[in-house]
This record gives sequence, C-alpha cells and structure tokens, in this order.
Amino acid sequence: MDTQIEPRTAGGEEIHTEEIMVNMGPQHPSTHGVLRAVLTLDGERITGVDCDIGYLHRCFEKVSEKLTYPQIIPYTDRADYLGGMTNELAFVLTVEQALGIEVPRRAQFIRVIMSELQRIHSHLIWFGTFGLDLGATTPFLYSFRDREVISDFFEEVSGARMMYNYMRVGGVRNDITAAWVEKVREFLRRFPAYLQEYDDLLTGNPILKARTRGIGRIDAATAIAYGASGPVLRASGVAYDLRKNDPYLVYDELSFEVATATEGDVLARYRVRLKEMRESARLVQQALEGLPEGDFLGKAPRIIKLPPGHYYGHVEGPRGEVGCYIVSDGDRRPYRLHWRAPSFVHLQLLPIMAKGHFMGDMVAIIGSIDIVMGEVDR
Amino acid sequence: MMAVWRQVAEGVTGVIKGHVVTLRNLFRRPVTYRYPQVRPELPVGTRGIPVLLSDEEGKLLCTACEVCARECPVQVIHISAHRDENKKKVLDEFDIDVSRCMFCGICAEVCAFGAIAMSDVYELADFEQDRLIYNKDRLAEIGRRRRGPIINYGIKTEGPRYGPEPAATAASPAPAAKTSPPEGAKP
Amino acid sequence: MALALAAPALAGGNLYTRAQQLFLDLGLPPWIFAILVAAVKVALILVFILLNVLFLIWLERKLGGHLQNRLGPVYTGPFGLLQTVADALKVLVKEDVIPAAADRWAFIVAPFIAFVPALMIWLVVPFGPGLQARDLSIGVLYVAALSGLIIPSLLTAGWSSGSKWSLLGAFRAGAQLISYEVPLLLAQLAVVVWAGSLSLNDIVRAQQQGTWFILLQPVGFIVYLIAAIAELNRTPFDLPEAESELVAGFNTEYSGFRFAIFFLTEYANLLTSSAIAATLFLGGWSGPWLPPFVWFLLKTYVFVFIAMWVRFTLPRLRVDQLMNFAWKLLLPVALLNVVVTGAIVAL
Amino acid sequence: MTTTLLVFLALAAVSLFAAWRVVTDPQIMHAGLWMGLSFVGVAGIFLLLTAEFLAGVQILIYVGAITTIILFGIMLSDIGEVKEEEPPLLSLPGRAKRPGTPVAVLAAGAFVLALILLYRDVAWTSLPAAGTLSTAPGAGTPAGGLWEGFSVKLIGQALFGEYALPAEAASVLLLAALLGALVLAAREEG
Repeated sequence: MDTQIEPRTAGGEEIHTEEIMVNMGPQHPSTHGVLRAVLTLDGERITGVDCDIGYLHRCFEKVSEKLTYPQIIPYTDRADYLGGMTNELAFVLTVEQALGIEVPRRAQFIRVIMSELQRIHSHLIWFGTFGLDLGATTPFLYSFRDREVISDFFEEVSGARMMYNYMRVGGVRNDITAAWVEKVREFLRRFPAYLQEYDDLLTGNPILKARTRGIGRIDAATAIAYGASGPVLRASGVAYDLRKNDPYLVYDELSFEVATATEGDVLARYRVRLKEMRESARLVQQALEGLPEGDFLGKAPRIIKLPPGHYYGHVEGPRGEVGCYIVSDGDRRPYRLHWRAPSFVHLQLLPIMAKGHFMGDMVAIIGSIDIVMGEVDR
Repeated sequence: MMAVWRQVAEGVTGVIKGHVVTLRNLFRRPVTYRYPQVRPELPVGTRGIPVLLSDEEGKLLCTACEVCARECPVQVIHISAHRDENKKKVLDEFDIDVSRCMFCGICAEVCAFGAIAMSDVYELADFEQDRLIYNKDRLAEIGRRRRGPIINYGIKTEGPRYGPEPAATAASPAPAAKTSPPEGAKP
Repeated sequence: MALALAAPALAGGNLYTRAQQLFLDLGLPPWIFAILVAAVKVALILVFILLNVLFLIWLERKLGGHLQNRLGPVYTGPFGLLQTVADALKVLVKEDVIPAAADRWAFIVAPFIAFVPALMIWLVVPFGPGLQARDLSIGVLYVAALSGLIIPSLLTAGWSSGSKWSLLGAFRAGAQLISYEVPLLLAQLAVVVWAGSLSLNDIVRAQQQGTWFILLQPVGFIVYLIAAIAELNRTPFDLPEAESELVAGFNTEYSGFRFAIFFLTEYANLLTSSAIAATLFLGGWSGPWLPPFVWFLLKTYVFVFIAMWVRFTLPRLRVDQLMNFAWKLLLPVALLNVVVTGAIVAL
Repeated sequence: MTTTLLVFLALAAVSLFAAWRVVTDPQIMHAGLWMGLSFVGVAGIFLLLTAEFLAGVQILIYVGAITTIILFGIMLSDIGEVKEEEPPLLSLPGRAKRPGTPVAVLAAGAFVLALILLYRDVAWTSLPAAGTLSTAPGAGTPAGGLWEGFSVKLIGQALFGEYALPAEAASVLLLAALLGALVLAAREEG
C-alpha cells in the first residue's frame, strides 16, 4: 500500500484542505514518557512532526561535574532507566580506559552476563509497550511477567530492580553465586518457550504485519547520516554492532550473530529486536559456561583521579551506542561529561519516519524506535 | 491467486494461534498476588532505606566521621556531632531525607565502621513531607527491627557487622540465603 | 435476574388476567392498566440491563486479568464482584467538568442520545417464550434502526467537546460505524431471509423447528461477529477511542456522570449485540433441560466471552485498514452470503 | 383512544417544535440535532399509525443516515455559530429582516397545498382490502395492532410486485448518484 501523500490537484491547481495541529503529549498515553510531538495533520495523515523535548531534563551532565567518579555511577542508571547495566558499563569502561586498569576476567564475564540480561530485559519492555501502542494489551503483561524474573536476578545480585549501581571501576560490586547462576540457567531454558509465545501471540498476527510493514521506513544512508545505531540501524541493513566492530569485555571470545534486516521499516526493527533477544540469551549461556573463577573486583585506586585529557568509551546498549565522553582536568571530578544517548539520536529520525503516514502509524513508529525519554533529556 | 490464499490462510492461523495463547494463559495460575496481604520475599541485600546499625547493647556504631555525608551523591545525609571531654566525637544528629534519597547504597558502602546498612524497608509513603526526614532514632529503630540478616555491601567494609555473619567471604554477599522468585514465575 | 424471571407471570400468566380483572373491577379505565404493565416491563428490563452491565464490566476485568496472568479485581467483595459498584460510586461523586471550549448544550445531550436507544432496543429482545416486552413485526429492523442512533451521539460528543482528539475520535467513530453497519445488516438479512420474518420471536421459533442458524449461516455468523465487534468499538476495531493514538477519542473530555453514561452505553450495547447474536444465530431461548431464560443468558454470554477474548488477544487495526476491511472484504462476503441464502431459500 | 391522541399530540408538538428550532437555531450543529429529533417524532407518529416498517426505516435512514451525514458535513466544514450581526437564513417576524423570508413562506405554502391536493384523492381504505390478499398469518401477537405483522409483507409484495418498476428506477437513480459522487471524489485524488 502506498502511504505517501500525493499532491492532490484538480485542474492544475492544488487543493488545500485545512490542516489540524495537534499536540501529542507531553502527557499522552503513547509517547513513552514526556515527549511533546506537535503534529500537523491532513485528516489523519501526518504532514509534519515537530518534537519538543526537555520535559524530563535532570541536568545529568551538569550534575556530573560536581560529583566524584564513583558517585556518577548511580546517576548513569537514571539516564536510560531501562538500560542501567549498559550505561554503568559505558561509564566504567571509559574511566578504566583512562586509568589503564586491568579488569579481572571473572568481572568481565559477569559484566557480559549483566549486559545481555539487561538487553533482554529492555527488549522485553519494548515488546510489551510496542504491543500496547498497537492496541494489544496482553503482550505487555506477558513480557512483564518474564521481565520480572530478570529483575529478580538483578535485585538479588545488586540489591535493586532498576537502579543497580552495580558496576565499579575495576570490576563489579558483588560476586555472583552458584545458586544465582543456576537460576539464570533455568530461566534461559524456559526463555525459548516465552519467545515462542510472543511469536504466536503477536508476530504471526496479520494485523501486526499490516500495521508495521512498510511503515516508518528509513534507508541505510539516512540512518548512518543521522548517526543511528543499535536495532534502528541494523534494521536498515547495516550490520554495525559495537560488540563485533569494537569488541569490549570478552565479546570477541563469544559467538553470536548480529541481527539485521534490510527493510528498515517498523516490522524490520521488530524482527531485529526479537532476534537480538535470542542472541543475547545465547551470549548469557556462553558466558555462564565460560565463567572463570577469580576476583570480581580488581585493583583500583582509592581516590579516582583521571589524568587530564579527553576520553570516550562506548558500549552497545539495548537501544544503540551508549557513549560516555569525559573531559578531565586531573581532578576527582570530571571537568565535563557528555552522554551520547541513542534515543536522542533516534528521535531526530522521527519526523522523517512519520511523514506521510497515518496518526496510528505515528504510535507504531515511536514504539519501534524504542525511545526512553529519560535518556533523551538526561 | 495462490499467494492470496496462502496469505489468507496465514492470517487466519495467525489470529487463531494468538487466541490459543491467551486461552492457554487463562487456565494458568496468575503471577500477581494480593500485595499488602501477600508480600514478596526480598532477596538478602535488597536496597531499601539506609538505616543505622547498633551493637548488642543497642549503642549506635556510627562514629560521626561524616564519610557517608560526604560521599552521598544527592547529599541527603546530615550529621552533627560534638566532642566530649575525651575529645571523642559524639553523634548528635543523623538525618536522612528519604524523599530525596536514591537508594544507591554508597553510604553503606563507604562506611568503614559498618554502621549504615541498606534495610528492606521500602514502603515510605507519608502524609507529611517532614516525616520523610528520618532522624537517628528512627533510623536506629528500623535497624534493630530488621528481619533476617542485613548485609553491609561494599567493597571496603570490614567493620563489625550486625546480625548473623553471612556464609561467604567478607565482600561476597552470598545472596542465596532464602530467595525464591515470586510464585507462578514459571509458566 | 430473579425479577426478570418473574416476568412471565406478569406478562402472560394468571397474574396478568387477575390483575387486569382487579383494575376493571375498580372501575379504572383500561389504559391506566396498560400503562402500568408497560412501566413494570420497562422497569424489569432496566434492572436486567443494569445488573448485567455491572456484571459485564466486572467480567471483562476479571477475564482480562486471568487471560493476562493477572488476578483482576480482588479486593471489593467476593472475587472483587463489587468493584464495578465501587467504581460507579467513585465516578458519580467526581466533579462534573464541562470544558470551557465545549458546546455546553450538545456536550450534555450527547451521552443520552446513545444511552436511551441502547435501552430501548431491549423492548423486542425475546428472553423466553412470551417473555418479550413487545413482539414487533419489524424486530430486526427496529434493532438496526436504534443501534444506528449511536452515531449522531458520538459525533455530537466529539464535536461538542471542543478538543481535537475528541473530534478525530468522532470522525473515526462515525466513519467506522457507518461502514460496519452495512455488513452487520446484511448478515442479519441473511437470517431474516432464511426465517422469513423480521420478528425476533419468529426467528427463534424458526430455529426451534429447524436447526440453529449458526449451522446454516456460518459465514453470516462470522460476518456478524466481526461487524458487531466493530460496531461496539472494541479491539481490534477500537479506533474511535484508541488510547495510544487519540488519548480516549470522543470521550476524552467526559468525566463523572456523563462518562459513566457512555461507559454504561458501551456495555449495554455489548450485551445487546450478544443477545441479538444469541437470538439470530444460536437459537435464542430454545434449548433442552434448562429454563429458556437460562439458555438465553448462557448463549448471550458465549458471545460476550468471544468478544472479550478477542479484545485481549488482538492488536488494533489502522484507520484505513479498518475501512478496507469493511468495504473490500466484509461487505462482498456478506453480500454473497445474502445472495446464496436467497437462492437456497428460493429453490 | 385518549392515550393515542395524547401521545400523538405530544409527538406532534415535539416534531413541530424541533422543526421550528431547525430553522431558527443560530448554532448549525444544534440545528442538525434538532432535525434528528424532529425525525424521531415523525417516526413515533408512524409507529402510532401502526406503520412500523415505515417508522423503522424513518429512524434508520433519516436519523441514522441523513442526520449523521449532515452532522458530518457541518463538522468537516467548521461553520460553527451564525454570527449575531448576520441574521439567520429564515428570520421570524420581529427579528432582523431577510429578503428571502416571504419567498420561503410562499414556497412552503405552495408545497403544503400541493401535498393536500395530491393526497386528497388517495383511497386510504384500500389498505385493509389489500390485507385480505395476504394469506400468511404473520407473527403478530394478540396484543398487536390490526395490521401488525402484515405491513412488512405487504410492502415487500408491493415493492417487488406492482411497483417493481418504479422501485428499480429509484435504485438505478441512487446508483447513478453514488457513482457520480465516487467520480467526483476520485477526481480530487488526482
């Protein structure tokens, strides 16, 4: 179905109908937080999208300038509150890289396990809310049912279900126990059945396919030009994954596939994320197998002071490249910290994706880029 | 023509499959529970509000060194102390503004005396904002009331620990004690 | 329900004649008695609908909960049965907000334009043999006519709210209801052709003699099912109030009592559609062993269950797909069904 | 008979009042709603005359369809309220004058006259005679009116028997209108 607007002409002259301007948000059921999108509608067709952000601005970057490095770690959890582990990892890796600290192998494996569990965790939320955006309430509750299990894992190991404060410069805060490993193994055994249930419930549904195929299409060139990363980029056919392209931790020792699709539409992003969940489960499995004995926290200076200079570290978060850019003047506190938030980058693509589609597609598109407003505004 | 029929068949089976999934779940045990009556079993080491620990005689372990207040990222700990005749610090006030606390656990982590721990108290709603500033008596009271072991997490904590000693080594939390995922988590 | 069960005694049985006699003996004109009987009937039907609607709302939430691995309402009353009552009380004591931008007059009137016809439909629904307020010869047409009145109501509600979301919701509602009314009527028409009567009572009796029309009209039943769910604005056709797109569609600005009326109408219409489906396709009150009224209720709730099950399984269609589905698939199928039915009946 | 008369008077009053409001209400949306009410009143009168089919059709088409279309039209065109300085199209005596008023009154009078003349010679009594033609017992309950249960069948027989040609001609006309509308709408799409 062609969903582009064709100029409507009669007798050579363009016919204009009155356009409606609608404020979608800041309080709206499907903007995933407080996003205000000013839509220009021609009937139900979207002719323009203007995103207004900043409703959730908490001065994360500015506050960081007043905090010591260990104190910043809990703040990173709150930038993208659905990807705490990977955010902490991005920050901690940057600091370690600046200090030249060697992290024990066990800690590296634990970090991989946490990152991948976090990815599954985040994608499960995305799956549920995406279903919710499309009007199916049940996937949301099923995915939350399964996500709760991972939350329990995190709570057991870090003490919190969302704001973990788990990564440390030089390792992780707590060790994982054999009982915990066994529980995760048990979860991984059941996980394919969960995914099968999601597939039966939503993926195979003709309404979902009709709603998502060909919607919000973005080609590889545009995606790269806008700096997209993560599933949004990979769904456009670019097999770019930091875990492969710039391996950190022990990702180069583990085998996994980079999930890609070529269509670049909502359905492609949907498929990529579902595939990624499977791959992440595989990664956790491998990391659990190969988990070595040893320290979970290496040697780090008592007072962390970064040598003057610029440092950038990045990891593959659930939403894309999470980057941490630190400018240090040698103090215990960063001179400047910049957070590269994938959601913020992907939000710029929204007007391009949404133009010419229907009101209802707008919701599907926002859902498919999986924005977290906490990360956009920081 | 065949393609159209295949598409129709796919669509119909897709819809039917979805209905089978929901119907199957209709006969499963719900995973939710009646919250205030049925409570989740929290793992050891859950981070509720930070509390003050006391020794066996009920004396607070805190020495008013103010490390926690300094290290708190959100600056919610207020401590005041005076020196007694032996030039020893005596704790006068120890307030935590729970309404701003983000439960990161850094205070418990940095305390060299093991005087602060994260409790398993998480129901903190109150009608007055003033009541959300917990003074040292309230914090100590919660600390004495604790159920099960409180594990003072942290990297450098080696001070005396209140409650039964966990089985594992000093820094490892041994959270395997008595946790179980909420019932019905298995489909 | 117990009250409704007592209705045969009032309508056709001994009590009726005796009461009539009493009135004539008292020397009162017969029309007073007629009005009284009518009032009793109306009261019984109202009680029946309201009780059922209360139950339906609870059922929707409870069933939805269990379909989604949740408990559903549990706190108010046994199994949370009183949840609806509690909610109704809460809604009724809410502040009555009429937006400043609203057209006051139309805003107030709109819910009732839908509510009154939704109740009036029940005049012709046969609860059991002789258990019918009035057996109109145009029963099916009457139902169709009254259920169509919801469209002006929604349009008025959406327009008068003075909110863009409401307006968009109203446009969607209007377009959708008009589109799906056509296949809905055609599906009913096939049954009418087969039964040879528009009267709901006759249709039930025709099924009593033959088989249920769901066996003779499987296509018609499926078309009816789909179109009825669309008419009820339920998922997957709940575009007029799609919360993820339009906040709450035409009733975005409604609150308190008027919102309750809309809510009530929605569930009354669900009940109505289910009752009509039971009457047209599932043999109405006919059935062995159990009393006819119980059969009628059971069959009604079969349809209710299907509607709720569908709601908690499927995602929502998009507005253009909704229209395409109605006009390009459902309508031809329904038309074909009528033609084939006509041919079979004529032969 | 008193009940019927009372109900008739009430319905007639409602219809007339609604009709009067249709032409006087400054808010066009309200006028549309008044029109719907007026139609409902007329449907009630039909019901009173035991012309149930006609009543049903009146509601279905006039209220359900025509009013809806008009409301749709008003909503889409965003006319809103007629301004105070602009008098309504038809002004009542005493309000601001409109040159069209006498013409409108004349036209309406002529229409009423024509209707009276047309229907004066209709033999209303022929209906019961036709009723005897129908051998089907119908489904009327004992409580129903005399012709209840017959009217639908009669109308059906008349439409597809005696008046088949006019009925078909009318449907062809409607089809043509439908196609015309489609063509007009399609051209806009370019």
